[in-house]
This record gives sequence, C-alpha cells and structure tokens, in this order.
Amino acid sequence: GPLNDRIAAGEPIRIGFANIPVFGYPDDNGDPKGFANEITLGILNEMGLTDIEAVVTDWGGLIPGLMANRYDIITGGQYILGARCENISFSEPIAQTGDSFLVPAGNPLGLTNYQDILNNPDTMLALYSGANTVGAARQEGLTDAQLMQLPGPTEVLAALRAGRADAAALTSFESFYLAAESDGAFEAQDPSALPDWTLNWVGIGFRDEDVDFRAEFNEAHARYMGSDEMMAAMEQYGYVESNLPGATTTEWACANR
Amino acid sequence: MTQSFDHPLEITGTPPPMVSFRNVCKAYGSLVVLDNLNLDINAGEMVSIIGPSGSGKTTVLRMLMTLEQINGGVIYVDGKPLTHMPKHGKLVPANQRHLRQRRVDIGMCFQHFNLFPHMTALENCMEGPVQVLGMRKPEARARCEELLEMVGMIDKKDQHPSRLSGGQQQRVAIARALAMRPKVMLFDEVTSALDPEVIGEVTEVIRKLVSEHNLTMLMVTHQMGFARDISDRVCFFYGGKIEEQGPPSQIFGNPERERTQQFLSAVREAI
Amino acid sequence: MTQSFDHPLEITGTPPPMVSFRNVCKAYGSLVVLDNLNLDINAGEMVSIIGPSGSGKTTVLRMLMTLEQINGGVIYVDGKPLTHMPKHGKLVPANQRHLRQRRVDIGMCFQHFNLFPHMTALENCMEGPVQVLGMRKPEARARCEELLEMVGMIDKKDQHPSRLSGGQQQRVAIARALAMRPKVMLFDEVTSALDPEVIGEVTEVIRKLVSEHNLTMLMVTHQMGFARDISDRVCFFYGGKIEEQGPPSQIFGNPERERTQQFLSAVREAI
Amino acid sequence: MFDWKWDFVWEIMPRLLVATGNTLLAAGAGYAIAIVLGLVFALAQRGPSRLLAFVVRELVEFIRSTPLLLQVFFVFFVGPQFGIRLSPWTSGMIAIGLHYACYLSEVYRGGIESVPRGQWEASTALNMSTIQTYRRVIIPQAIPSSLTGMGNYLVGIFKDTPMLSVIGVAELVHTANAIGSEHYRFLEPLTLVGLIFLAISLPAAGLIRLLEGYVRRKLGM
Amino acid sequence: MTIVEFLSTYWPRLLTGTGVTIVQFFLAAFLGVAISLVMGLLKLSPNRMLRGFAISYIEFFRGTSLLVQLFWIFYVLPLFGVSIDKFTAGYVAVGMNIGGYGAELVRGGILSVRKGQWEAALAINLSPAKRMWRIILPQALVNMLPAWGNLMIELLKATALVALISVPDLMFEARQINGSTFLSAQVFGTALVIYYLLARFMITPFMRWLERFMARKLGMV
Ligand SMILES: Nc1ncnc2c1ncn2[C@@H]1O[C@H](COP(=O)(O)OP(=O)(O)OP(=O)(O)O)[C@@H](O)[C@H]1O
Ligand SMILES: Nc1ncnc2c1ncn2[C@@H]1O[C@H](COP(=O)(O)OP(=O)(O)OP(=O)(O)O)[C@@H](O)[C@H]1O
Ligand SMILES: [Mg+2]
Ligand SMILES: [Mg+2]
Repeated sequence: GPLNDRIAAGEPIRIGFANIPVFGYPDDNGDPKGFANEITLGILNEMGLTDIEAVVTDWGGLIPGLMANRYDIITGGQYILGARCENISFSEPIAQTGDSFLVPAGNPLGLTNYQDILNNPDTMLALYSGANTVGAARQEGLTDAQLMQLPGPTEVLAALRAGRADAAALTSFESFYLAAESDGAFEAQDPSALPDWTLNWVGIGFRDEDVDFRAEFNEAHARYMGSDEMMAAMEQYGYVESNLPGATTTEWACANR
Repeated sequence: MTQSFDHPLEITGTPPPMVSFRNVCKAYGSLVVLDNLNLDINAGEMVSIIGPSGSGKTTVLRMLMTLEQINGGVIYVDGKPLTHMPKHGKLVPANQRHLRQRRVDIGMCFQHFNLFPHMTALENCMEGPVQVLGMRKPEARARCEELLEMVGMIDKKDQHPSRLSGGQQQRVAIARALAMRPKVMLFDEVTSALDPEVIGEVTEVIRKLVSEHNLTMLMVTHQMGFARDISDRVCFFYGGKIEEQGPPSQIFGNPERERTQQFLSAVREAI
Repeated sequence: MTQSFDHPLEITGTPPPMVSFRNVCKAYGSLVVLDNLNLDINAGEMVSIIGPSGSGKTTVLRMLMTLEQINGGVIYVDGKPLTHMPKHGKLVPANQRHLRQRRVDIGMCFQHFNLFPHMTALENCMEGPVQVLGMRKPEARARCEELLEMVGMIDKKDQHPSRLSGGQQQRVAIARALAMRPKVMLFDEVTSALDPEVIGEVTEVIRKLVSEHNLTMLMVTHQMGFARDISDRVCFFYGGKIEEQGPPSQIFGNPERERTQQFLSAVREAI
Repeated sequence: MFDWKWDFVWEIMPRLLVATGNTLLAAGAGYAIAIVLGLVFALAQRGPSRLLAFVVRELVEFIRSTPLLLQVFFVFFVGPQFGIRLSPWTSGMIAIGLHYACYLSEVYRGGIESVPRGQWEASTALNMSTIQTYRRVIIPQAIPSSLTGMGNYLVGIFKDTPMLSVIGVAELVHTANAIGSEHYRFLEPLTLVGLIFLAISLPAAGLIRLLEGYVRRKLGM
Repeated sequence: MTIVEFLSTYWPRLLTGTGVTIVQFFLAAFLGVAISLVMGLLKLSPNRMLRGFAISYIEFFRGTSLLVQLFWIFYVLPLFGVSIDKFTAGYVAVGMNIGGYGAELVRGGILSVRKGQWEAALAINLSPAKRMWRIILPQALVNMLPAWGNLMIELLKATALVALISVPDLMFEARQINGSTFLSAQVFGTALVIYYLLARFMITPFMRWLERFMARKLGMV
C-alpha cells in the first residue's frame, strides 16, 4: 500500500488527529498527546518506526484528509462502528469505553441514564450531532423534542451552563475530563448506569489500500497491548486495566456496533 | 454658519414685497458669487434676470428655493423671513421645519429639468399636488392634463422622461412646477431647449396662470426676446451685483450703464 | 435589424459629400421619427437644423454618432458607408469594429453636456486627444488650454463639472468636442445655456476652427440668430422630413413653404 | 481513488431534504426581517438626529464586523443570563435577520447615495417632506442599484444558516456533518449540500435578475 | 482564569494566528477583486460564450457555499491528483468565492452609471477598454463602494473558515486553545474582539476613506 511505499522512500509517517482531550490532542508544542496517540506511537515504535509527523486538523477533516492522502493514519479516538467500517479500515481495538452523563454538580434532577430523561419530559439532553450517543438515545425511546444536538463540547458546556440542557451524554473519558476541568460546576455520572450495549471500542483508522501495513500494525498491536510500558504511559489519561479491549476483535465490533 | 442679528432688518411698504433679498451674501469657498444683494419683488410682478454666464443668476434662484445656504443677510417671502426665524426677539438661521413651512409659497423649474425618471410625464406633474397639497387624484389629474395640454404635451403624457426629446422634457418640467401654483415661481432658463414656436405657447400659458392666480415670477433667461416679452422688470446681473434694473423698454431700449450696453450690443449682434 | 441591399446605393459627385443620409428611416416602436431622410453635406460646410420640438433633430445627430441604430437606409461618411459595411458585394449592417473605425471622423457635443464628473474641465478636454489620438500630454494640454481660453473658461480649468454653472459646463463640452478635431462635428443645442455675449465668442471659435481645419459641421439649434450667423445652409425639419432647406438668407428672408413661414413668424414674434 | 456511492446518496437524501426545509425557513424568515430592518437602519443613519445616527452607525458597524456565529452563540447561551430566553429558532432568526439587516443597510446607503442630487432638489422645489421624498422619489430610484447587492445577500443568507447549528438548529451543513461523522463519509453529504445550495440559489438569482429587468423597464432606463 | 492570565499565556498563539488571518485576508482580497472585475466585465460582454462563462462562474461560486468549495479544493481535488497546500487552498478558495459576489457588484455598479456618460465616451471615440476603465468604472466604483465595504468585512470573516482545513489562522488557534482548555468565553471573546478591531479600525476606515476620496475625486463633495 501507499504507506509502505512512503516508508520505503524514507518519508515520515503522518498521523492526523483532531483536538479531543484524553483521546488525542496536541500539547502546547504541537506534539501528539492523548491515549490513542500514545498507543499508536508505542505500537509504531514497537515496529521500529520513529519518523512520525503530527498533523492537527478539524474533526470533520479527519476522514476526507485521510482519503486525500494528506496523512496516513488517523488516531484521535474513533469508535469502531458498523457504518464507519464500510468506509475506512480500523486496527484491532485499542480501548473499550462506555458513555457517561455529565450533569450540574449535585445532579439536582437525578439524571444518570436515558430512561431518567425519558421519564422527566421537561428535561433536555445535549449530545454531539453525529455521535453514537444520538443513536443510543433514540433506541432508548427518546425523541428529538428532548435531544439537543450540538457541534461539540464548547456548545454542550454552554448549553449546560445556560440551563438550556439538563444533562449531556458524552464518552466517559470526556465526561470525567470535563467534570475535572469545570472547578466543581459539573460532575460525571457512573458509566455503568448506562446499558451494556452502549459500550464501544476504539480503533486506529487506516486507508483500505494500506491493508499490508495494517496487518503489520496489528501484529505489533498484539505484543504492545497491555504491556507494562503501555500501562505506565496510560496513567496520566485515566486509562485503567478495565479499558483494555480484551478479546474483542474489530470484526466483531464492526458487526455488532 | 452663525450670524448675529442685533438689528433685524425691517421690511417696509404696503403691501410688503412678495420677495425681498436684504444684504444677501453668498460665497463658494473663497469665490464670492453674490455680494450684498438687495432686491424686492412685488406680488404679481414678473422679473427677469439676465447677465453673463457665471454671474450668479442660478444661485439667486437656488437660495430662494432654499437649496443653498446663504452666508449673510436675510431673504423674506410674503413679508416673513424665509432663511431665518425669530427667536427671543432675534432672527436666527431657520431650522428644517421652518424652511418646509415657508417653502409652500415657492416653486422652481430647473435648467436641467430634474424630472423623476421613474414616473411618466403625467405622474411627474401629479406628484406635488397629490402628495404635498393633498389634492384628490381625479382633481389633480384634471389640472395636470390641462397644463400638459397647454404646453402641447398631452399626447406624450404617459411616456417616461427618457423617451422624451429635450424640449418635451422641459415642457413637462414647466407643467410640473405650475401645477403646484405657488405664490412665487422660479424659472431657470426654462426656454433654452424650446423652439421659438413653443416658447410663444409657453409664454402664453405662464402669462395666463400669472394673471389668473396672481403669481409672482422670477426667471433667469438668456433669451432676450422672452425676457422682453414676459417681464415687468428686467435685472441685469454683473459681478455678483445688480448692475442695472428697470422695465424691459428701458433696459433694452435705453440702458444707462456701460456694461449693460456692452452686453446688449453683443445680443443684438448675435440675433 | 436585417436589411437586404441588392442594389447598394452609390454616392455620386466629385468630391463625394462628407456626410450623406440615403433613405434613412428611424422609428421608436411604432412612432416613426424619420421617414426616408436624404441629406448631403459637403466637406467644410456648416449646416444648421431647425424645427419644432420633437421633430427628430436630435435623432439625426444621434444616428450619425452611431448612438441609435437606424431602421432603414444607409449613412455615408467621407464617401464610405458608416452604418453598414460591404461584404460579398453587398452592404450588411456594420459590426462594432467597423463602427469604431469609422467613428474617428465624427465628434459630438451634447445638449446635456455629459461631462465626465470625475475629471476637471481640462482633464475632460484632454481625455480624447491623449487616449484616442495618442497625443503627448504637454501637447494635448497646450491645445486644450488654448481652446478653454478661447471659450473663456481658462480660469475654471481645474474645476470639476459639479462646481460650474450651466453655461460654463456647456463651454467645456464644446471645447472637449473641438479638441478632437474630427472631420464632422455635431452640435446639439450647444448654445442654449449660453448668454448672447458668450454665444458671440463661441461662434467665433467655431468659425475659426472650421476654416483652419476644414471641419464639417452639423448643428441643431433653436436660436435663429446663431443659425443665421454661422451656417452655410439651414434645414427646416418638420414631421420626420426636411420641409425646406437653403442658405440662411433664403430660409429666413424668403421661405417658400407655408410651414416654414409659420414657424419663422413665431420666431420673429418671440424675439 | 475517487469513489462516489450512489446508494449512500439515496440513503441520506431524505435527511438532507428535511434539513433543507429548515434552512429555507431560517433563511427566508431572516431575510424578511433583514429587508425591513435594514431600511430602518439606513434611514436612521441619514435622519436628522445626530445621536440616533451615531448609535445606529456604531451598532451596524459592530454587528457586521463580528462573526454571526458568535452572535448566535451569545443570543442563545448568554441571553438567558440577562433574562432573555428565546427558543433556538427564534434566537437564530433574530440573530441572522439582525446581521443581514446591517449588511443591507449599507447596500441601501449605496443605492440612496447614487441618486443624483438634482432629484433631491426637485423634491424640495415641490416642497415634499423628507419622508415623502424618500418614499416617492429616492427609494424607487435607489432600488435598481441596490438590487444586485440585495440579490447577493439573498443568495448568501442560505450559506450562513450553518451558523445556527451551534444552537442545535438542524440545518443543512450541520446535518451533513452529522451524517459524515456517523458513516465516516463526507464526500457525498458535503457535495450534496453544495448542489442543494445551488438548487436554491439559482432560482433565487434568476428571480432577482427578472426583478432587476422589470424595475429597470419600469423606470424607463 | 482571568482574562489577563489567559492573554499572558496564549498571546503568542493568538498573535501568530492574527498574522495568518491578515495575510490570508490580503491575498484573498487581491484575488477576489481581480476576479470580480474580470467576471463582472465578462458578464456584460456582448459575446455569448464569455457571458455564459461568467454567469456559470458567478452562480457556481455564489451558489455552492464556501464551506463546500474549501472541502472540494482541499480534500477532493487530491483524489484527481491535484494537491494544493492548505495555505494556498485557503486564500484561493476564499478569493474565488468572494469574486463571485464581487462580480455582481461590479456589474450592478457599471449598470448604474448614467447613459449619457457612455454616449459621451463613445462620442470622443474612446476604445471600449478605455471607455470602461477611464470613464465608466471610476463612476461605477463610487456607486458600489458601500457594498464593497460589506464584502471586505465578509471576506475577513470568511477567512475564519480556512480553519476547517487546518490553516493556522486566528480562528484555528482559538478553536485549538478552546479544545484543550474549554475557556470558551475568554478564547472566543478575544477572537471576537480581534476580528472586530480588524474590521472596525482597519477595513471600515479604509473603505470610508476610499469612498470620500472617490467622492472628492468626482467633485461630489
Ligand atoms: N428612446 C426613445 N423612445 C421613444 N421615443 C423617443 C425616444 N427618444 C426620442 N423619442 C421621440 O422621438 C421624437 C424625436 O425626438 P428628438 O429628440 O429627435 O427630438 P428633437 O427634434 O431633438 O426635439 P427637441 O427640440 O425637443 O430636442 C420625439 O417625439 C420623442 O418623444
Ligand atoms: N457648488 C459650487 N461650488 C463652487 N463654485 C460654484 C458652485 N456652484 C456654482 N459655482 C460658481 O459660482 C458662480 C455662479 O454660478 P451660477 O450657477 O449662479 O451662474 P449663472 O449665472 O447661473 O451662470 P450660467 O448662465 O452659466 O448658468 C460660477 O462662477 C460657478 O463656477
Ligand atoms: Mg445658471
Ligand atoms: Mg433635441
């Protein structure tokens, strides 16, 4: 595939990611940070590849940029979902994670899962448009009248602050991160309050053509996953043993999510 | 443009003159166009202004129409100040409201016609009577059609100005001004685009309306024949001043001042 | 506007006339303004067009300046077709390139002046000589300043048109047209905003340039004095036709046609 | 490399069409507000009151100089702190209408200033009031030269509705992005957005052109 | 975090972002003005082909949104083998888009010049190019300048969209800082103020000066 050609030509591997805390983000120097980035770099290192170039882009630009050959691998926390598997190739899972509700401190309305929202018709749930949570909420019986689909975390936080929304459904990583950053204004709810089937697996994205490179990547992935080296690097992100993907394969996630 | 009027000028005479320029000055930047102009026009009088190009003839009309601010002096219309208004016993420069109130008495017809391009000839004429005088439409239409008929434009009444010849536009402009029947009518070279035949007709129309409605008329013209024909008095402007004035017979027949003689001898030569 | 010219008209005479209207027709919609006009003007001749308002005088000039398309006939300038061009032995309506080539010979001065508002009086005059004739700036300036001097506008040469009086604008427009020294000059009521004194001066200027450069001149005017003074021939237009033409002495002194007599008697009355 | 999936197009079309409805509604209502309010702004700046003119001038400058996105954001999320609590739709339309009113006021200003001075003088000579002069003489003549600018903004306002997505109005671009993130395919949704915009703006531009021709004919130009 | 602390931490990034925004603005403005002139004139051309070309260009770039155009230039063109770097793609897309709107303004401005001016230029036999350049355009410019003031401000705001293709302009930096700190009020507030300052104290004064300058040049003051 094109990526192996690049490596053979001595060119750096370009990894693309958007600015999403915990999953993948640039630090103040533009260096890749976040657990997905760390794991990718670790696996590439395992493969003996250290010539890496980081490209920060907008969330909406990730996939088109990969297709347009503006970078080679997209990190930055991508859920492996059936609809997505049709259009890009994922590595084997690098993490499993659930969602969690972010609510105002003290959770005055007692909202911890979709059913709580459904049972209180006056409440409004904020979520990212296009995220897996939208589908989950619908499946739990919520209608658009109680859903406020917003472009990103900035708007979601603004909606919670302004009282436009009473809770937000986010990935648990983000939920805990935002709660910690909010100086006590918000708190994250227990992820296990949400149904099991909302659990998701995170993968690294490749072009379909790079099937050869992906196979090598997956081999290194098997060696690296769960290693002490990895778990030490993960500490700062709150990534714990239970986030390891275990035996779940990408094939299974594509078929069931 | 502040002025002090410690001794507001008084207008004398019974009845007071319809229009009265008192010590009026006008300058564009450093170019002094009118210098201490004094001119009285009585009700029903028809006065022509003649004089060389650039002598300030148009400026006199524009000041009276309140299109130019004056730099000194006062203009009175019908015995009341036009450019100024009394306040605490003094005359202060007039505000917009005062100007609008006093302007009802004055109408003007422009050298460049300034017809409204988006209205037909008839609509141009009806605009003032309907919108300003509040006349009913049928009544205004009757009045305007009569006027257009008189100036020979009735068959073009539904044309837009862009489809009229120069002389036709000018006749519509004359009709538009006359339809308002103001006390004082100002005409700026309104016959310049007209052929002699039409001038004759238009002169008749003006004369008729003046006598019927006792209009006062002030007109600028280069056509000495028209001036002689229509006016009670002719003013010869030169260098920002009235060089000489008097009945047409005197000005044209027996001018006193050298400059007037010179101007008129050129006229005689040119005709 | 397609026409068939199976028998292209020939121009006869040696030398051929400078301007030649052959069977020219012009209508605005259903209004026929000119009906089979035939008119020849020789090189160096000065022809005046007089006639009632709306008789199509301006239209004649505009057609010759190629501002209006004609509906029939051909106009020749300097022996060559202006409105048409030869193609496969026939005359077909001219394209833009042809018009532009032939237009060099013609210049026009408008009734409404149409000065360029963004240029000073001098710049207005210099525009044509510099941009079209490719004259050097100092040379063009000298020529234009001389012309402005002759029409008495040299002291206003750096003013923009909006700051000039009507007569001053008109004189600049005349200078602008003359600065191009075209073979054929068209003047549309160019003296209407001028006072008699200035008319005299302008007449002199035109006469001087005409004799010096052998210009051909076609002018529309309502001022009979001017027409009589300046022209070699006077054409009286009426109802889309030339009703009568001849030297001024004949037309003004001894007109043959009844309509002409009527028009001129009105003139005499009006003056 | 370049693959375009038709079945994906058909799959997402219904969602995009619903969003198109929202876009049309927001843009239409916003434009209606803007046309009227813009004229008020333009006239207020030329009015007799210096203070009013100054205030309106600065308001217009502020609103048109700052991004619509942030204005929408503030109306919706910061408004409630001052007791102004409007629905997403209402705040969206007010914000977009206000924003375009400022643009249109400048367009009107240009149109008004291009009317020759002689027209004002003729109106004064007929002793028409300022309001009558505007209504009967100046504005009718200012319209033809304003129409191109107005047409530009009619076509442009559709493309500014995405700003409403920050407050959860599911307009076209917002929906296309959502579809993109769900399926990891952006080519089709975004290209379709372009085509739908084109399908809206072509008739809009055509309409303006017809109107322009009509007005010019009406004015005998 | 107070605004002072915020600024003292992030000012270098905001400053370089502002620099990129300004450079993008000037390059796009230059391109946009040039395209406007060419397309506006072509749309008035008597040649059907040229006119058709201009109409297609204008309707395409006004009709599909800048967002979609950026997407195509940056992400889809590479699929056809044309890969433009992001910085160039940014100002080219913005300039071409604004050119579509500007072309309409140019056309409208030209049409609003009075007929007598065309005729007078013809009577001194100026070539069509000189007639346009020396007589008509200067007068058209006066009529369309207020609308161009709008367009320049829109252009400035439109450059914010290049953030979507990762051109590190002001908006990109703001989004990045916001993405990692969620100090939305401080970040976007500062960006808002910077955009406002650029528009209100650079673009608007310049355009107003140009309006006055041109009016003076026309002797219309
Ligand atoms: N664009 C036009 N559309 C329709 N009719 C027109 C147009 N231009 C002129 N006309 C008509 O054609 C006739 C001749 O017009 P033209 O301007 O040639 O007259 P003229 O002899 O110059 O008159 P004047 O002495 O009043 O200037 C007039 O009746 C006029 O109404
Ligand atoms: N807006 C202006 N700015 C500067 N000077 C002006 C302005 N308007 C007129 N002038 C000058 O004032 C003088 C008088 O102008 P005015 O129009 O009153 O002359 P006029 O007597 O009507 O001349 P004409 O017979 O040529 O129409 C002229 O020299 C003219 O150049
Ligand atoms: Mg005058
Ligand atoms: Mg005429």
